[in-house]
This record gives sequence, structure tokens and C-alpha cells, in this order.
Amino acid sequence: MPKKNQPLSRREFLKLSAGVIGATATMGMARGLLTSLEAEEGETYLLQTSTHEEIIPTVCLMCPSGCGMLARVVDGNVVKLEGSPMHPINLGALCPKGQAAPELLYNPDRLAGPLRRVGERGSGEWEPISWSQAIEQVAEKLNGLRDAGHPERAALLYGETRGQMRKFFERFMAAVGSPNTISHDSLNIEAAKLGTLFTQGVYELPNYDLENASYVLSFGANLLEAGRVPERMVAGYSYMRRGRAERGKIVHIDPRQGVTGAKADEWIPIKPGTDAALILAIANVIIKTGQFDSDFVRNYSFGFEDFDDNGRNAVGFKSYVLANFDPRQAENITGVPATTISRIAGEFAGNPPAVAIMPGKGGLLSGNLNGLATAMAINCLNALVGSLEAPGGVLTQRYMPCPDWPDLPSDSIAEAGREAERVDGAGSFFPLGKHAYQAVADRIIEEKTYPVEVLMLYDANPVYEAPGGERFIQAFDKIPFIVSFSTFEDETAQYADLILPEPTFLERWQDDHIEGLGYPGVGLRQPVIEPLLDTMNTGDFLIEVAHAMHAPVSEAFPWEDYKSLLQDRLVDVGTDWETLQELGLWLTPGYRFSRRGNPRWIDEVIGRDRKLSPRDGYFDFYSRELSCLVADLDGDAREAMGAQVSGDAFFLPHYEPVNYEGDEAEFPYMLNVVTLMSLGPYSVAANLPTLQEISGMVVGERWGSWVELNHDLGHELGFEDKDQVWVESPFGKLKTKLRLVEGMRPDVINIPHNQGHKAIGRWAKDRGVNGLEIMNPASEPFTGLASFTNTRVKIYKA
Amino acid sequence: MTNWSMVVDLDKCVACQGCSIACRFENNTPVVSPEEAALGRSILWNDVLPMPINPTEDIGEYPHSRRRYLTRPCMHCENPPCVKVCPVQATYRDEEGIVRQNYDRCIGCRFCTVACPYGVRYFNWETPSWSPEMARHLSPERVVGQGSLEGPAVRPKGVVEKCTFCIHRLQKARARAESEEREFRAEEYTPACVQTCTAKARFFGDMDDVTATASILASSPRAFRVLEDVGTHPKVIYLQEG
Amino acid sequence: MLKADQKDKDKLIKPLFETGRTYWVTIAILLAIIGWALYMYYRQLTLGMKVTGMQRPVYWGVYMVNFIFFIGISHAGTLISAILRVTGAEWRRPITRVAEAITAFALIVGSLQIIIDMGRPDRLLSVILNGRLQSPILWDVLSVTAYFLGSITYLYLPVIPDAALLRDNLPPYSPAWRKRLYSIMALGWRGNRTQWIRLEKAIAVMAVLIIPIAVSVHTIISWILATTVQPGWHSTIFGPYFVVGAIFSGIGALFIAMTIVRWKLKLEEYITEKQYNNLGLIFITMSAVWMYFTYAEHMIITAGQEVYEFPVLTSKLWGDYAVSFWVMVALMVVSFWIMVIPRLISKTAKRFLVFQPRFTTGAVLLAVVTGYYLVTDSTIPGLSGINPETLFFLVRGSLLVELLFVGLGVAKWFKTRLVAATTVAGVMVVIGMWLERWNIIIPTMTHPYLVSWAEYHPTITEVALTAGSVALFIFMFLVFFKLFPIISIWEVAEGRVIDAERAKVTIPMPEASGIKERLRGKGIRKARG
Amino acid sequence: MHLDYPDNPLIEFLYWLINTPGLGGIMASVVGGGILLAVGATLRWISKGGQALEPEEFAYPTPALHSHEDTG
Repeated sequence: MPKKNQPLSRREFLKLSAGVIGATATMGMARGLLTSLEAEEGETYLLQTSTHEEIIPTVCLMCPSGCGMLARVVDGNVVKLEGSPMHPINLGALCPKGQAAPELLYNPDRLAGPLRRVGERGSGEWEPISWSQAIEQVAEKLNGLRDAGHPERAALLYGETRGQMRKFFERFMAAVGSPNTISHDSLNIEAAKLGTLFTQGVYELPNYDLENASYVLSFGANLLEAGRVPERMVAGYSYMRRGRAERGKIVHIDPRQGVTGAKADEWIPIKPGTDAALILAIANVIIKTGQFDSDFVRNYSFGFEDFDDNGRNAVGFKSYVLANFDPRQAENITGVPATTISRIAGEFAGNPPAVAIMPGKGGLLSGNLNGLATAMAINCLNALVGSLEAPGGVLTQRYMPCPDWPDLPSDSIAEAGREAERVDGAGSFFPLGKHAYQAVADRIIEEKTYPVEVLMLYDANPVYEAPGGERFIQAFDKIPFIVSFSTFEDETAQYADLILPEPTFLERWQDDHIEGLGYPGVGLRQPVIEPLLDTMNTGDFLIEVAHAMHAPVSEAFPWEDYKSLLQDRLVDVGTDWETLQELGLWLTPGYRFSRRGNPRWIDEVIGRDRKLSPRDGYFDFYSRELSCLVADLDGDAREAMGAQVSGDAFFLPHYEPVNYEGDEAEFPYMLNVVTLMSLGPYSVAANLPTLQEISGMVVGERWGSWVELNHDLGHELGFEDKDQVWVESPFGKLKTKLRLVEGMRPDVINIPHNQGHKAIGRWAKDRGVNGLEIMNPASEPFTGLASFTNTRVKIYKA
Repeated sequence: MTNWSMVVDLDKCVACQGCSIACRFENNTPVVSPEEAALGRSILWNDVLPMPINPTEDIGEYPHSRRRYLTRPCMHCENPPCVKVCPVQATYRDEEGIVRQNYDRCIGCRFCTVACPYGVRYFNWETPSWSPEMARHLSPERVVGQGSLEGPAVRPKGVVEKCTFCIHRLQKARARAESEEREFRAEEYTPACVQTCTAKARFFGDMDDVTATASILASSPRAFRVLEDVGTHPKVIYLQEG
Repeated sequence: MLKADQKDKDKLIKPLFETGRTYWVTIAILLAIIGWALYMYYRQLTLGMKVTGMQRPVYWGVYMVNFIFFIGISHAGTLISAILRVTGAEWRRPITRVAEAITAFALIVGSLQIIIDMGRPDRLLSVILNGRLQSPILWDVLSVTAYFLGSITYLYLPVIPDAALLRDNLPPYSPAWRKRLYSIMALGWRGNRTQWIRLEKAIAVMAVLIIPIAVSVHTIISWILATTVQPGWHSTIFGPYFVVGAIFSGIGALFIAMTIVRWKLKLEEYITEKQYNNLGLIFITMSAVWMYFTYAEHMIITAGQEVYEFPVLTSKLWGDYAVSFWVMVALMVVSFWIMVIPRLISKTAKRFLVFQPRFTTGAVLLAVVTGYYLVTDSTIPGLSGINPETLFFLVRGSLLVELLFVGLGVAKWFKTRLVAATTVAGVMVVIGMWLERWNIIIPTMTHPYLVSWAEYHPTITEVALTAGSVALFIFMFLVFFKLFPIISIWEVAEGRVIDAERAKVTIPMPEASGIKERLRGKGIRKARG
Repeated sequence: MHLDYPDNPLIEFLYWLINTPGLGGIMASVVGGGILLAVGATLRWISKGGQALEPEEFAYPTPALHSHEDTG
């Protein structure tokens, strides 16, 4: 060792009493204690550090990945967050959003305690109240509804719910007597989930075994920037690329190149909304060349060949695809050369294991059934080459066992209320829908159902995040009592009557299913420091509210608080609470593939969540579940609702041309709102200055918005890079900065998501534009999905 | 003698910028206002650059255009131009090959920032500031000596700062080995960016140890160095895509 | 008691004690500007360097430009006067003091720029305590220190006999402190032979020593840039290029100072056309050498295939810095033109049409019209049938020809106005050389290797400090020359004596027929006497 | 890297010379101080010249002065 410049002279320095962070040190001793002892008299310190340091595991909530985190708490302050090396999603890594989370915790714009509105709605005049007052008031309102016999007039809109939270909300609302527990899924992942349900029969997002895949086709799945579980995808991608002996190939099919397209081995710009045609053309080539998995197709699938449907010869997948999706036909639709389609098909079928990836969010929703049909097509493509439930293919998510929830106490008011039609029309007005978050506004304004009297918003900011969110403000006029659980005064909370701030994820108890790898696991979010402000976990709050309500609602929640609820719920995960707390997670590592046709295949993989069609272990190329669901609607009725194919094609993965909003001549571009790795999908991230600073790395911007247009086209049209431009759709217009980029189809423009906030805090407010504002606010008539990606725009110089 | 060095596999890197932000929280770099940021005054010791950052090379015509991304910490050059020009030895290369920066001695002449071809050196155009709430997440660690202040210590205005390969982590790891009365192992020292790398694209280690992963990767046929022709001999080695 | 000539007394000594209103107004204005600059500097100190337009990657901006510019100006004096002294150029006598003063003050102001530019000026002493010889900044510290001390000495040595002269020839109404000042400054000068011999020896030695130091100063400044690997700077030509530029701009500054002094103090008898003419010839030489270097520097980048250097060049040729680059080139070309062409035109050139004022006026009008069409890009009536590409060359070509005619006319006008021509050229070159420093520093700074290219716009702080620096320079000049005579009295007097001696020597003129006329035709007169 | 300097004590000394903080300052002080000393000495030398026992005082250096010098 060198004597000079030696960075640390040990004896002079400090002694460490226990473990410390650093990649190697974390596993067994997640709780470390680092203390410095006094230096000997007359000697200089070289490294000065904290006197007290703790490492506390928790789970990130800056995006839906749910990465394990180790919080380094120094003298009571969270100074650094590291990825937990134990956590299978992130394997010790942490993305910029997770790294920047201390700025969320210490954000000066956080609400310091519960607030009650005193001025007009939206005036921003509040008075602080106590939590007991808040509990009393909410309980009183809900009791009032129940006393009037209309418990269904309470509604809860929720965003990201983790672990038990969704079931907890459903239970709470059920106990009160309302069916209106409405998820924001219809804005993003619902199409993918329905597509999987109608084919594979599980109401889940597919998971992908990228680690073992040789060939990956990504259909608009911006897997390296913002998928459902970006961190997991990145880890899989990285392993596929260079973690093993043979490097896998990724082909990214998307109008926008983005980071994924740039990193992929091949980027194929495709006409937006035509992925289904491309997928089916690939299937066409695979079927024609006989490269499909005949064992799977023959023995474990339904509807590949034509079949007899009560005497009628129903068209199967094979003949439908062969008849309609020749690569040359697809070339006309998609703009992808037929030779490329054939080549990709050959590569896909010839390099097993191969997998096609669908976007977890965005991308798929295109105004009509096309999104759903595309999701179905992707599943069918995977099934066709036998990649379902196979190494390097599609994995099906399993969960940790949880005890059954105790039965709800018998309650006639609640039971009657639960039977009411949902306020969002899911399952009724939208026959295929599970949730229709964005439709709530219109349906309230148009008084489609009963009035909503109590609206609760959990991690829901529809005014910002729903297309045309301004309509929610209008709808709020008809709702007498609105409660928001937002940590910040966001766009929607501004119009609430009560804001009951929830602590940040670093200060609260919550569990988290580990999703994305297939195998079950549970993560535990725990307060890494005492809550900084007078906040209350929404779980705790609702339990308190239930307790404050009249029987029998109060009896439905036999738990003291949300933490004890969790302890109760997680009793079967295979470890004790202390271990869970110490490690921050528990899991059953390793995905166990079910052999085709065996009981686990039938119970867990194929058909698990089918409600109406047989759970027989057959993968549906021809969706029986879908045909049961729309059994009431004949072909004409379906057409009246906007279906563009008739007959059996409706139940097969098919291609439906997108119904664009806006005339192509007047509005030549399709508007696409993209989520970036930096700002992510959650509104609060926009108020983290660090994330704002790195937000526009892909184009070299910082803080603010821009709109991306094809470079050559832009120059042709007389635009210069960084011009100020108006982006105008039939629904409104926005002014922002134009950036000319090379990797972009000339008929598409992009606006990054999560800017253009009108509230939240000093860093987010009035910065950039929100592309969703000018997007189509309509809902797809079958599924109730928000259909906003069918918005056409024009741009011109400001 | 250790010779610390980093390898970045661009085939794995996904340009997520986790490294940049891990660095920020590890090393207390301040956030600057949007106006300052527009002037390029953001301080990100590790930055991710869309390449080519300037139109010095063609990235091809649509649809065959291809952006690349380069994550760029300090290169800790073996022949660092910054060290040569510093009039007061506020920046120097220590015996383990880390190019360090002493905030207590820097006179703010910005010669090093001008001399560095990689733009890894950042000048404090103003006093770094955090709101009282935000200041709570600052790391209390600092490397101090007689007339020297290094590491994550909050910098005064008017001095230059840069990536140190998280020098305080090295010192901490050594101290820990010492307190546990055992040999220090190179694997115990990992800079924050390497630790957080989402794609596991970064490798760090002792180049003089032929068995270290980093030094094995550095001999890969894909290995290259950025701006090799300016003669800086960077110790951050990249592995090509594809 | 040393006795001054009555003429020197009236012209050189009296003005030191009589101060007009203009002087005080000027001083007040200058102080106001300096005060403003001080305030802006205070802001910069408290708020940080963010008040400047500097940024990443433009880490060096106007301050650095000013630094190089002022250090360049400083070459006016000492180097020129030293070279002239060493080569025994008699005509130097009336201008040495002005030149040397420019040197000293430009050095002060120039060095100040570095302190202004520092992020931590409070740690200035660190450069001495921790100075590392490997850094070109230390080389600069060494050479500027040496040059500054040498220049001050070189300015002071010739002041000694003048101070003594003043001490002994004070007007009766002068304040007592001035007497004391001059007594101290005169160092007990008695004017005896030993002192004179020692003084002249000291001056001669200093003159020789100062030349290499001066050359080193600007070479080293260029090396601050050239020792980095930044695109456009890493050039071997920079040393001599900067030295030549420095001398060039120095002469320009000297011309301005000379003319103002000559005009304000009515020193036509002292500073004659001879000084202008001879200095002008050096100026022309420097101009030519400078242009050669400029061309060489850019030529090599053009021919090289350096992807990083090329954008720097193009930004100057037609990019963001095209205006500053081409204005610089234009200033240099025009200054060269008005220095050279009038000397080439024959006195009798008037008989050619192109030299007649009405022709020039016409050319000016035509050039304005052509320029208008060029700038506004409007169609020219009657030429719509011509192919646009031909028109493109036609319009530009005709503008060039018109400007050439304007230039000829102007040159003719300047033929008889040497002082005006020289001064105009001086102003142009000073501005041009400031732009040259700008064009060297900023385009490279804005086009680095691995940082996104940037734009640089100086802020009001930088403008204020630049204005303050110029004001400080002029202020020091004014104060100094209120205290000391603007012309080295003894040197001029010595020159008069030498001239008188020389005048006694007669070269007889050949009387062969016709030769007289022929020589006269070439402007050579018969020696008188 | 193969750009290491040869193991020559002179080169090592020179490298030490240019790379040691403080030496530059010393050098600058030496140069500055040396010049100041030399200048001071020169001025003193010139000033002392006045003590020479020479009756003539010249306001300007005249030919008389120079011619005398030539002959003397």
C-alpha cells in the first residue's frame, strides 16, 4: 500500500461497529449501525461521517415496479436509498425515480396535515383540522348515505394500489355498500389484462422470461423506459444481452424510436395502431411455413382450426389469418415492408425461445377495440410458437397465499347497495369493462346513473391524468362531498372538501406483491423514519372511519390499524413478521413451469379467471369468454357499438382500423403521450426537482416539455429545432417547444407525460404542457377503456 | 497498488440515469433552477448524454437512424489534462489512480473545466442551496484533511467539483476492514453509480488485478475509450453495443 | 537647478498644472463607470458567477477576452519603444512615454481581469502558496510579473530626469505636494554626467531585457489556450500569432492615444507626421503578418479532417460567430487598405476618374442600393429574366467592384490626411483585435468535445466590468499624465540636438542635367544647406 | 500505459519541480523579488551617481555630454 496519499489512515480514524451498505454487505445485515469513535488526541480525521446510521429495507413506490429498497437513515434523516440486492425485481439496482425519493419525503410542498375547505371549491382556502374531526366527518357522511338507503352513492377512485390495498378498498366500499371501487386501470393496463383474459384466461398482465429468451419482439412496449415493471424488464434485458453466453436479439416495433428502439437490435417504425395487422401477418407466415408449435396448437388450444359451432362452421384462427393477413396485405396497412415482415416472422419462429411483448401501459389503447384485439393477437402469437408457460416465454403471475378475508357482516343496506349499477358503467354500459375511470366524469355530468354524494380519491388525480380531465371539475360540481387522500395538493385535491394527506411510501406500512417474474413474493413497505408531518395512512384512516361508523360496518374491520391488518393477511407467506420486516420481502424464488395439461396448468395458467367459459386448460385463439360476454349482442348491435369486423373475426384476434378523431387532412399527425424513465407515470414525481432536471435527457432538455417531430419532415415544413409551436387537436391546443428527432415516424408526434401540472408544488406547477389535455376524452364502448390515442393533431409555429 | 477503474457495458446500459441520480444523493450535488439549468449549469457528476451530443457525426436517415446513449462519469484519466493545468494542485491524481478535487484549495479559475475534453468538471456558479426540508437528505460525509475538503462535503460557491469515484466509500470500506482486523478487498468498494446501475452495466474494480471482472471485461474486443485520440487514457472503459 | 526650454515649459509642463473643465468631466464620467463596475463586481462576488453569461461549457467568456486583449495592448509600449530604442530609431522620442504608459496600465487592467474571472478571488494567494509550475497559469504569473515590474521600471527610468526638470521648473502657483512628489520621483537627480551615463545604460539594458519578456508574455497567454486539447486551440502557431496580434493591437492603441494627446494638448510640433508614417510602416508589416497567421490558422483547420475542429471553423465562417469573424476581417482589411493604398496612389491621381469625389459618391450610392437588394433579397427590376444563380454572383460581384471604387476614392482622400488615416486604422485594429480574441476563445468554448454545444451571451455584469476596465485604463492614463509630462522632455530635447547636429551634414546633390527633376518627381528633395 | 518517463533522476527531479505545489509560488517570488531588487539597486546606483564630483549639470543630454563621454 502506498504511504503517501493513502486515502485513509486507519488507526487515526474510526472504528465501525457493524455492517454498512455497499453491494456486498447488505444481504444478511440489512440493519447496520455505523458509528464513529473518537479520534485519538491530536490526530486529524480523514473521513467524517454520521454518528448513527441505520439501514432499513422497504419497497419503492415511484412507479409500479415495486423495487426493494434499503433506506440509509443517518441521524434520523433518510440520506440515501439503495436497491435491495435481495429483491428479485431490481436485484440491488435502483432507477433515478427511486434514487430521488428522498426529495419526495422531504418535499417542502407536502401537506402538513388534514385540511378542510373553507372557501369556494378550487379557491385554495383551507383550514387545518384534526384527524379525529376528519374521521368523524367522513364517518358521518357515509352513515348518512346508509341511513338514506343509498350507500352506492359513495364512490372511490383509486390509482396505484399495492398488495392488500385494492382488496381492502373493495372490502371497505362493500362494507359501506357501494360497488363503486373504480381503478385507473382503464387508462393504462386494462387492455392488456383483458386481452390476456380473453385468450389465456387469466386477468393479469403477462410476464416475460427475458433472461432465457433468444428473440424478443416488442410491440410498442417501451420496456426500457416505462413498462408496467420497467426495472424488472431492464434487469431481464440486461441479462439477455450480456448476462449469458448467447446474446438475445430485440426487435422494437414502435412509431417512436425512444431509448428502447435505440437500444434494440432493430427498430421498425410502424404506422400507429396497426400492430395487430403486423402480428397477424407474422402469424400468417409462421402458419404457412408450419413453424408453429403443433403440440400446443393441437392439444392445448381452442379455435385454431375451423370448428363446428352448433352446426355452424365457425372460422378459426388459421383460416382467418391465412385469408386476411398475407404480408403484402399487411404492408399496405402497417407500412412495414412485406419482406421485413417475413424475415421477422422467420426469425421469431426460428429462434426459440422467442417472445412477443405487449406494452404494459399506453400504446395499446387506440379508440376502438383495436387495442384489445392487439393484446389478444400478441398472446396468440406467443401461443402459436409455444412460448406460453415456457422458459424464455410468457410467465403467469402467481401470488403468495393469503387467508380468506373474514366474511362481511350481514347488512341488508350494504347488500342492496352493492347490487346497484356501477357509476362508471363497467360491466353494464361497457359490457366488457371492469373499470371505466375516465368515464366517471361524463356519466356524472350526464346523470347516467344515480348521483354520487361522497367521492373519495386515493392516488387518483383524474383532473390531470384522465384525457380531457377538465371535465372532472365539472362533474365535481354535482358531488357534494369529495375527499382526497393526496400527499400533495394536486389538481384534483384542489377541488376536494377534505384533503387527508397520506404519508409518503417511506413513512407508511403497506405490503406489495412482487409482480413481473411470475413466481410469488411479497414486499413490505415500512416507515423508515417517523412520519415527518401530521399525516395518516389511508388504510388506518378507513379502518378508523369504519370503527366510527354504525354497526355493522364497524364490525367488518376487526383490525386495530392497517399494520395489524397486514400482519393478519401476510400470515401465510412463509415467514414471520419480524423476518419480513428485517428483510423487507419474502418470496418463493424460481418460477415453476406447469407442464401442459396438468392440474396446475388448468388451475393457474390457462383459464384461471374465466367467468363464463370453460376452465378447461385450452388456450383460446377464438375467445369463448368474449363470445359469452357479448352473447346478448348480435353482429348488428356490435357494429352499432363500433366494431368493424363481423362474424367470427370479432372473437379472433383481428385488426380494426383506428377511428381517428380529427380529419387527416386538417390534423396530419397522431399524438402520442410517452412516459419517460425520468418522470415516470406518477404525478408527484413532477415535483421532484432532481427528476425535473434530468427529465428530457433523450433530447437534451431539462425541466419542461417538448414535442417530438420527425427531423426531415420538420425541416421540410420549415420548422427549426427548438421553435415554439402550437399543437392543436380537435379538443384543444398547447404551446410548447418543438424538438426534431430522427427516430420518429413522420406521421406521429410525441409529448412526454407528467408535465404541465397546474398544481402539486413549486417544481411541478406551470411547467411544460400536459398532452392528455388535448386528447380524445371518449371511452371505448365495449370495454370502457379510455380511448385517447386516436387523437389527431396539427402543429404550427407559435 | 490498486488501480481503480470502471467498465461500462453500453450493450446493457439502458440510459435510465439511475447512475446520475444515485451520484447526486451520494455526493450532495445541488439542483439548480430551471433558468440555470437552461444555461447548462446543472451539476451531474455522472451525466447521460444522447450521442452524438453534437452534430459531429451522422446518425443516419430515418428509418435507419440510430441514437446512442453514453453515460459519462469522470474518466479518471491516466493522463488527465485537468491535473496538468491546475495552478494550485486542487485537483490531483492519487496513487490509486483516482483524480480528486480539493474544494478547500480550488481558486475557481476554471482552467481544468476548460481543459477537460469530457466536460466532467462542474463549477459552482452560485452557493448550492436546499430548502431546510430538503437539506435533511444531505449526506453528512466528508473527507477532510489539513487544508483539504473532498468527497460529498457541500461545496462553497466558486469552486470546481467532479466525480470522485465515491472516494469516501473507499475510505469507509477500508476503515471497516481495519475495524474488523482483516485485509481490505477490492470488491468492498463500489461507487454509488455502479451499485445502483439498473442494467448491471457498470463494473468497478482494480485494473491491476487480472482476475477482477472489470479488468477481464476491459480486455474485451468490444472495449473502447471515449475520445481516445486526445491522449487522456481514460480509466473508464466502455464496451460497444451489439 | 535644471533649466527647461521655454517651448517645453509652455507645451509640456504648463498643462500639468492647468486643468480644464473637460478634464474633470471626463474624470467624473470615468469614475461613474468604474463605480458601476465595482457595484456589479460586488454583486458577482456575493451572488456567484451565475450573474455572468458564462456557463457549461463556456467556462471562459468576456473576462478572458479582455484579459488577452489588454495584455495584448500592453505590447504597445514597452516592446515598441524598446525595439525602437535598441535599433536607434530617432523618431521614437516623442512617443515612448505614451507607449510605455499604455503598457503599464494595460497590464494592470489585464491582470485585474483574471481576478475578476476567478471563482474564489479570496484564494488568490493560494497561487503563490501552492503554485505548481506545470500549470500554464503559473508561467503566466511569472512572465506577467516580470513584464509588469520591468515595464514599470522602464516607464519610470526616463521619468527621473523629467521629474527633476519639473521639480526645478514648477510654476509658482503649483501646490506644495507636487514639489514633494517630483523631488521624491527625481531620486535626487542632479543631471551630472555620471547620472546621465548610468541612466542611459540602465535604459539600454532594460530595453534589451524587456523584449524577450514581452514576447514570452503573450506567447504564454496563447499557451494557456494551446496547451489544452480543445478544438481549435491546440495549435503551434498560437505563440507567434498572439505576439504579432499583441504588437498589432498595441500600435493601434498607441495611434489612438497619440492622436488624442496631440489634438488635446496641441503637440503637433512634437508628434509629427513622421511618427505616424514610420509607426504606420511597422503597423502595415504587423497587419500583413497577422493576416498571414490568421489565414494559416484557419487554412489548416479547413484542410484537416478534424471532426471537432471543423464546427469551430464553420461557426466563424458562416455560423453563430460569422458576424464577429467577418467584422474582424473587414476591419483588418480596411485598416490595411487605408494604410497602404494611399501610399501607393500618386499625387497626380486626380486626373483619373476613379479617384474623383463625384465618382466615389456615385459608387457609394450604387453600393448602398446593391447592398439593399442583397440584404432585403428583393427582386431587381429589369433583371428578372436572369437565372437566379447568375444573378447571385452578379449582384455580389458588382457590390465588390463598387466597394473597390469606394475604397479607391477614400484612399485618395486619406492620401493627404495621414494622421486621420492612421487613427482610423488604429481604432479599427483595436476593435478588430478585441473581436479576434473573442473569435478565438468563444467559438471553441461553445463547441467542445463532449458537452452539448452552447451559445454565449455576455450579461450586463460582464458588460459593466468590461466598460469599467476600459474606464479604469483611461482613468489611470489621465491621472498619470496630469502628473507627468506626456512626452519625455529630455529625450525630445536630446533628439532636437541630434537633429540639429545631423542637419549640419550636407549631402551634395548631383548637378547633372535632368536628374534633379527626375528625383523630384519621385519625391526626393535636395538636401538643404 | 507506455508513456512512462525513463527512470532518470534528472527527469524525476524536473517532474518534482513542476509538480510540487508551492514551488511555483517560490519561483514567482524569486523572479518578482529578484527584479525588484535589481530595479532598486539600479535606481540607487543612478541616484548615487549624483554624488560624483562633477560641476556641470545637464537638463538634457547634450552633445557636450556625449562628446565628453566619447573622449573620456
